[in-house]
Amino acid sequence: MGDHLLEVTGLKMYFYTRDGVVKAVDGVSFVLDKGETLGVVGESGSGKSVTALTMMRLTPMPPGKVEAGDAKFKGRSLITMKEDEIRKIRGNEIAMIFQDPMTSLNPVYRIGRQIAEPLVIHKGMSKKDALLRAVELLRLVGIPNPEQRVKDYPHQFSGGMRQRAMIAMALACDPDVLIADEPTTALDVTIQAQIIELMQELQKRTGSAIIMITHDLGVVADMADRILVMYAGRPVEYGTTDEIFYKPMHPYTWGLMDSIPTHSLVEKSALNPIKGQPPSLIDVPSGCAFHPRCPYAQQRCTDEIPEYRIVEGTHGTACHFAGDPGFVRRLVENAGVKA
Amino acid sequence: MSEYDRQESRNEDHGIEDSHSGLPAMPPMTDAESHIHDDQESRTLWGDAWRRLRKNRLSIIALVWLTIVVVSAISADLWVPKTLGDPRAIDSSTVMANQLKDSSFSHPLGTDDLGRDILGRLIYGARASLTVGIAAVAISVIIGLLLGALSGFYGGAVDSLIMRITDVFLAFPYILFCVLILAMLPSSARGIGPVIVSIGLLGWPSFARLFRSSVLSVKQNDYVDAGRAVGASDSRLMFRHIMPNAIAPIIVYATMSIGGTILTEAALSFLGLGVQPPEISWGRMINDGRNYLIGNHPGLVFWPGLAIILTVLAFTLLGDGLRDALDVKMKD
Amino acid sequence: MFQYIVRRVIQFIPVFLGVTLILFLIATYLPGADAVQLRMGEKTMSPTLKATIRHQLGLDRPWYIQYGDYLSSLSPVHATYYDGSTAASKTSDPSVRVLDGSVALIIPRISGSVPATGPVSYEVRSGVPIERGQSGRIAIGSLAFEFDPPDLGVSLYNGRPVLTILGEAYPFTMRLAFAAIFLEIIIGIGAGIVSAVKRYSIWDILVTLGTSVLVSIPVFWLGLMLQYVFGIWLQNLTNGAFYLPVLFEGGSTAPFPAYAYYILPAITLASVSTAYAARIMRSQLLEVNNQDYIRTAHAKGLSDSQVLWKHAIKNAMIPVVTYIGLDLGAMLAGAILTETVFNLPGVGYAIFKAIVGRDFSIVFGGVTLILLVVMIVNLLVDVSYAFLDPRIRYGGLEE
Amino acid sequence: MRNRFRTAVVVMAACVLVLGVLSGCAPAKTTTGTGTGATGTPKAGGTMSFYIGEPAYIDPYNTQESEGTEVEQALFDSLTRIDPLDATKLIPAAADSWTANADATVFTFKLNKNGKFADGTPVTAKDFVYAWTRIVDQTTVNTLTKKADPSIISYHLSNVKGYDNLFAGKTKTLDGVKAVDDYTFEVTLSKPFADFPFVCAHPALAPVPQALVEGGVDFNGTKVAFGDMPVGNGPFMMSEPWSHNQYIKVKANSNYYGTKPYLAGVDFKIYKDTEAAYTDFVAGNLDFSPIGAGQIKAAEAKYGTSDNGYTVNPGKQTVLGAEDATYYMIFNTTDPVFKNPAVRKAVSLGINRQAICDVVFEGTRDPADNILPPGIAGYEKGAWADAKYDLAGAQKVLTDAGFPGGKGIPAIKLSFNSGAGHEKIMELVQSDLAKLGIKATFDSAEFPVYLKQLDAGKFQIGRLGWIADYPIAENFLYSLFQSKSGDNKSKYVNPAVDAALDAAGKIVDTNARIAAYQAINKTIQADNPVTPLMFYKHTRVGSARLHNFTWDAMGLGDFATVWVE
Repeated sequence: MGDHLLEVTGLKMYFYTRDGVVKAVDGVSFVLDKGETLGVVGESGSGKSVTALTMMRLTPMPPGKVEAGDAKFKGRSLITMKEDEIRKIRGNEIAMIFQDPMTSLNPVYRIGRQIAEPLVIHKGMSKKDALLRAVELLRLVGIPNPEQRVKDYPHQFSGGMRQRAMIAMALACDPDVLIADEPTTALDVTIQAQIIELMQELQKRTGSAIIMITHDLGVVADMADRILVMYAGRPVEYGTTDEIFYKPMHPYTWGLMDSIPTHSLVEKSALNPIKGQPPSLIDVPSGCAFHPRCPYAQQRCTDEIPEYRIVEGTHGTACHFAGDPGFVRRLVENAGVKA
Repeated sequence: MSEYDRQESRNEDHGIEDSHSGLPAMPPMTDAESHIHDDQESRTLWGDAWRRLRKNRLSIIALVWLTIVVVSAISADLWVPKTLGDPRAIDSSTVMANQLKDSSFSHPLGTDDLGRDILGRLIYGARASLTVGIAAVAISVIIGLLLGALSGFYGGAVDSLIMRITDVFLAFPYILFCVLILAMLPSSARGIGPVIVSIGLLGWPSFARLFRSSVLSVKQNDYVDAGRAVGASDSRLMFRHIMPNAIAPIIVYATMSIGGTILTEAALSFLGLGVQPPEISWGRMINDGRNYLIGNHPGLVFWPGLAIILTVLAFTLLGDGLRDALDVKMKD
Repeated sequence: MFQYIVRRVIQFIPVFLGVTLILFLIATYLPGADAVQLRMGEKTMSPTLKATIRHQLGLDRPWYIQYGDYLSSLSPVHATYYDGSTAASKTSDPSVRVLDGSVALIIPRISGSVPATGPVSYEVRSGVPIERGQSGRIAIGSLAFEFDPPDLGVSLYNGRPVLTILGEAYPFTMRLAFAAIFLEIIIGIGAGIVSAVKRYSIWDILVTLGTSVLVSIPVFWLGLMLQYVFGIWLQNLTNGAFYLPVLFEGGSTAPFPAYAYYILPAITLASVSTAYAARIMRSQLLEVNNQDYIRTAHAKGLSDSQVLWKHAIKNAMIPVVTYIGLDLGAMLAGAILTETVFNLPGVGYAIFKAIVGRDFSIVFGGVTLILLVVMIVNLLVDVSYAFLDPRIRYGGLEE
Repeated sequence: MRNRFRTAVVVMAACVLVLGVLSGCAPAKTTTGTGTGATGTPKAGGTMSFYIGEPAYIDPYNTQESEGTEVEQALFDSLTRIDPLDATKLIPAAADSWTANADATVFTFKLNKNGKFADGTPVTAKDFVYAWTRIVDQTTVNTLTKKADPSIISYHLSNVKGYDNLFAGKTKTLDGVKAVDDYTFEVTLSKPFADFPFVCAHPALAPVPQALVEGGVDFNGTKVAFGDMPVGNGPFMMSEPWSHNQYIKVKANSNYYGTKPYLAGVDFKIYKDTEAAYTDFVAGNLDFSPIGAGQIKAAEAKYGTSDNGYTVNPGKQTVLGAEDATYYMIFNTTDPVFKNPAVRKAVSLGINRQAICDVVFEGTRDPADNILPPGIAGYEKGAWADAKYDLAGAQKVLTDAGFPGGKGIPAIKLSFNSGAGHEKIMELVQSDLAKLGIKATFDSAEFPVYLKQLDAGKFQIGRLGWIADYPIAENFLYSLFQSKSGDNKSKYVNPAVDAALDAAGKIVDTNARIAAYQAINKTIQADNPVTPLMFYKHTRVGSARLHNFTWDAMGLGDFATVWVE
C-alpha cells in the first residue's frame, strides 16, 4: 500500500462554529496511482471539495480541524508536514483547478504573470523565462495567439478561455496530481466537453494523476478509473468506474445515476431526481445520513450508522443492505434500469 | 427579505465563510428543523429584529445610555434646577465664589466659569444635540426619500439630474457649506432652527442614493412588474412593495447619521455658528471652556466632549446592532 | 480616457457656475454688510469713505457685472483693445482699457496697434491707471491678448490680493493635509490589514472598537485635549511647545524642527479618516480574502504573506485608495476645525474668518480654490482608479 | 524722541517752552528711567521678539489697527510724541518745537534738522506735505496691490483746511498744509482745535519718502513695494520685507537722528491668536506677549508685576496698566423703551461691573465710573454717577418711573458682535437685567453686520469699545456724543452739548479747556446715553531678558529704551 502516489485514509475534517460542529469530511479513504483518474462525486455540501482542500491544507484552521485520518503523498503525510513543505507541494506537485474560472483569476494581474507565478516560485525561473513558458502553456491549452494573450487581463478572456488558462497555470510545474474541483460546472455545455477533452489529452501527454471532483456522474463516466461517491461528508461508495456504474450498491449512487439526464444506460425513462435536500452538516441525521431521503430506509437506518465495508475487490459501500441480493434487485427494479 | 436571505446572512455573522475556504454553503434549514428557533413570539421582521438586537450586548448598552440621556434631558426641568441649580442662571454677586469649582457632592462634575453646574449644563445641552440630531436627519430622510424615489422610479433625465446634484453636495466640504449658510444668515435667525435646516438640507444625498438603489433593486423584481401588469399605481407600488423593503436600510443609516449630525452640530456650535448662549450646547460648552485648559480646568472641555463621544458612539453602535438585526448589508 | 477627462471637466462647469452664482446672490441680497467697515475696527467709517472704497473695489456695480468680472478674472487670457493713442507707455495716461467681463469676444472699435512689448497702462474700474501685462502679450491689430495669472481681487478688509492671501495660507493647509494623509495611509491601512489578517484577535477587537470610538470624537475636542495633554500635562517634557503649537520659520528659538509642529494637528485632522480607512481596508481585505483568486494563489503554493501582499492587498486597496484620494481632496480644501483649534493659518481658517467677517472676495476666491481642488483631486482619483483596476482601464466593465 | 535717557537740556527746554507757550502747563514730570524701575547698566545689542497679529498695513498712510501701528511707530517718527508714561504730555519727535496762533487754527512745526530717512535722505517739510496729502487723497494707490486704496484714517486730518475738497476729489492738494521751508511745516485748520499737536503725535501722520513710495524699495537688488518694506525716519528700519502671517523684522536705523536704540533689532512675530503667543512666551520663544485667558493671576505670581503698570524689568514683568480705552454699553435713545432716561439710569445702576471684571477678566479690568479713562486729562473719579452697581437704587428708579419690578417694560434685545468674547459679559449683564425684572434676549451678529445694525438704529442696548486716537477728552466726548458724529451710536442729541464742544475746542489754555470738557462730561452723564462698563487694561507680560521696556497706555512699545540680557 505504501507505494501509492496518494493515499487517503479515514480523513476527518470538522469545523467548530458557534452553531455547532460541522463534520464536513467524516472518514474518507481512497488511493490514487500515477496517471490514474479518480472521480469524486456528490451533491453540493457532500464534502468532496473540502476533502480536496483538506489534502492541500487550504481549509482555514481554525475553525477547521483534522480530527483523524491522514493523507499521504508519495509516502509523506500532507496533514502533518510543515507549512513550507506543503507549500512546495502546492501548485508544484499537486495542482488545483477551481470551479469558477471567472473569479479564480486575479483581476488586477495579467494572465501571463499569473501563469508564470508558480514557475517563479517553485522552479526558480526568472520572470522573463517564466513568461515565455507561459506563452507555451497557453498554446498547449489551445489559446490562439498566445504571445498576445499573455498580456491580457482576465476580464478580457471568455469563460472557457479562462478555464484553459487555469489549466495552463495548474500544469505549469508538471504536477503529479491535478485536482479539478468542478472545472466545468460554470461553463456552457459545449465548452464543458472541450475542457474535459483537453484535460484527457493533457493527461495522456503529461501522465498526471487527476482527481476530478464533480456532482455529475456523467462527467467522470468516460474519464475516471475509480469513483468515490460522497454524501454528507462521508464516503458512501467507492470502486472502479465499471463497478460504480454497473454494480452500484448504495441507493444514493443509484439516485445520482437516475438524475443523469442523457446517460447511455437509461432507456427512455423519466428523469428521476433524488427527493429532498442534502442535510445540514451541523445536524446530520442519525444513523445513515441518507435515510430521510432513502426510499428503502428502515428502522435500522435511523438507528445505526452503516459501516463502510469492502464488498468485493476494492469496491466498497456504507449501506446496511450492501451485498444483500434482494435489496439490489429491488433497487434495480425501482430504478427501471436493467443491470 | 425572504426567510432564505435572512438565514444566509445570519450565517455570515458567524463568520465561517469569511475565511477563504471553499467551505460548502450552509444549506437552508428545512421547515421541520426551524421549529427549534421558533418560540411563541410573533415571527414578524420587527419581532425577529428585536430578538436579535437583544442579544447584541453593545447595542443594548448603547440603548440604555441613550435612554438615560433622553429621559434626563426631557425631565431636566423637573429636577435639575432643584438639585444642581439652574444651568442658565448666573448671579453676578455670587459668581466669583462659585466659579471653576472642582467636582464635589453638590456639583458632581464641578462648575464652569460662570459658576453653573457642568452636569446640569450637560443635561440641558443634550436637548440641543438630540433635537438637532433627530430633526436634521428627519429632514434629510424626507428629502432623500423624495428625490431618491423620483430618481429611481423615473430614471432618465430626472435621475441623472438628481444624481448630479448629489455629486455636488457630496463633493463640497460639508462643514464649509454649513458655515457658509449659517454665517450668511441674518443674526436674529441664529439658533437651533437654522442648524437643523442647514444640516438637514445638506444631509439628504446619501439617503437619496440609498433609496434610489433600493427602488432600482425592487423594481427589477418580478412582482413589481406583476403589480404593474394588474394596474397598481406608482404610489401603491411604492408603499406596498418598495417601502417595506427599503425601510430597514434607511432606518439603519438614519440611526447612524444621527451620531454624525450631533458631531456636526457640535462643530458648528464650537465655531460659534450654532446654538447661541444662553441656550446650551455641548459644542458651545467646549468653545467656552477652551480658554480654561491652560488654567488647568480641563473639565470644562473634557466633559462635554465625553458626552458627545458617548452619545455619538451609542448611535453608531445602535446602528450597527440594527444593521445586524435587520440584516442590512452595508459597506463601511 | 482623455474623452472621459474632458467630459468630467465639462460636467464640472455647471456645478462651478451654480455654486458661485448662489454665493454671489447671497452676498448681494442677504441683509448684512461687508468687511469694508472692518477696516476701521470698532470706529465708524464715514459713509463717503466707505462709498469711495466700495466704488474702488467695484462693489457698487450690479451683481451680474461683478459676477461677470469675477468669471473673467479667472480666465488666464484677457483681451483688451487699444485706442490708438501714442501715449501707451505712460502710466499716467491710460490708453488701453480692460473691459469688465471680457474674455475674448471684443470687437475693436478704434483702430491702432498695441505695442508688442513694454508696459502698457490700463484704466481699471476706479479710474486709476495701473500697469499690466508686461510680458506674454499677443497683439493682433488693435486687440491684445494677455496671459495673466487669474486675479481674484483684493480683500475687502485690508486690500491685499486674495491670491496672495490664499497663496500664503495654502502651504500650511497642504503640509497639514499631506501629514494627515501620511498618517492615514500608514496607520489606517496598517491597522486595517492587521485587523483583517489577525481576525478575531485582540488586535482586531482593538481596531474595530477603536475606530468606532475615533469616529465619534469631535475633532476639535481631540485637538484641544491633545494640546492639553502635551502642552499642560506634559509641559515640562515638551517645554510647553506643543500647546497650540504652530511656530513658523520666523520663530527664532523653536525647540523642535518645523515639521514637529504638524504632528498634533495632523493627528487631529487624520483621526476620523484614519478610522474610516482602517475599516474600509479591513472589510475589503476580508472580502477579498473570500475571493476565489486568493484560494487559487494559495493553491499555487504562495505563502500567506505572498498571497497577502501580492494578491490580496492590491485588490483590496482599490476602494481604499478612492477613499483616501477623496479625503485628500477634502483636506486640501482646508480643514476649518483643525486649523482653528491649532491656529494654523491655512485656507480653511482663512475662509472661515472671511465668511464670518464677510470678506466676500476672499470667500469667493476660497470657494473657487476649493471647488478647483476638489474637482482636480476627484478627477485624479478616478484616473488612478483606472490604473489600479484594469477592468476599468480597458473598459471591460460597465459602470 | 525715543530715548528718555537723553534728557538733553535743549530738548527739555524746548519741551517746557513749547508746552508753556501752547498751554501754560507746568513743566513735565521727568520721563527718565527713574519712574520705570529700571536697574542695571544698559547693554547694547541683541534683539527682542514682540507679539503682533497680522497687520493690515504697515505703510503709515493707512495704519489704523494696533498691529500695524506697533510696527509702523518703530519705523517712523511723527511730529510730536506722547510721553509713554504720562499721556497728558507731549514731547518733541520729528519736530523740535511747535507754536500755535491765538485761536488755535494755525500751527507751525520746526523740524529737527538732523532728521533722515533710513536710506539717508533728509526729512523735510515736503515729506510731511506729501504724506498727509497721501492720507487724504482718495485715489491713493496701495503700493502692494497697485490699486487705488484710500486711507481709512484720513479723519485724523479732517480739521485741516482743504480736507473736504481733497477728500471729495475736487483738488489734488491739501490746502491747509504747507512747507514754508525745508524745516518749517505749517498747518492751517478749518476750525479751532487747540489739541491738534496731540493729533500730530499719531504714528500714521509720519513723513514718507515720495520716491520710495512710488518707485519701490530696493532690497538685495529687487524692488519691493513700499507697503511691504516701508522706509521711515524712526529708530528702526526694516531688515527684510514683511513676511506676511509670519514675522516682520526690523533692525536699528543707523541714520536715526535721535539717540540710537540699544537693541540691534526687533522681531515682530505674527500670531493668529494670543493663546498661541502666550504659549510661545511660556516656552521662552517670545519676549513680549499677551497673557492667555485665565492665566493672568498665575502670570503675576510667576513673573512679578510691573511697578508702574507699563514698564517691564526682570522680576517685574507683568504689564497691567490702564489703557486709554473704555468698554461701554450703548442705549438707543430713539428706542421706545430707552428714550426714557429713567430706564437708562436704572440699567446703568443695575449692572454689576465688578463681577464682570472679576469673572471675565480676572479682576484685570476696572469697573468704569466715567466714560473717560483715567489716563486722559480731565478724568474725574466717579464723574458718571450712575455708573456704579446699586441694585436697590436701580429698582427704586424703575419703581419711581412707573415700572415697579420691571413691570411694563417689554422684553428687550441685547445686541453685540458674536465670536469676540462678549458672550460671557452679556450673559452677566442679562442676569443683572433679570434682577431688575427686565427680560433680555441676545441679538448677536458678526461684526460688520452688527455695526450696520447700530448705524441703522436697529438695536436697544448694544456695546462698543472706544479706544482713544489721542489721549484727550475731546476724542471721547466729541466722537461719542456730538449729535452729528458717526460714532454717536446712541443717537444722543443735546444742542447744549454740541455748542459746548465747539466752544471748548477754541480754548487754548489747557487747564481751562480741560475744565470745559469736564463740565460737558457732567452734562452728558446725567442723561446716560451710554453707560461705561469697564476700563480696558493691559494684559501683557515681558520676558526676564527685557530691561526698561515700556508699553504705554496707547499700546505702543518704546523700543528705543529697552535693552536685553
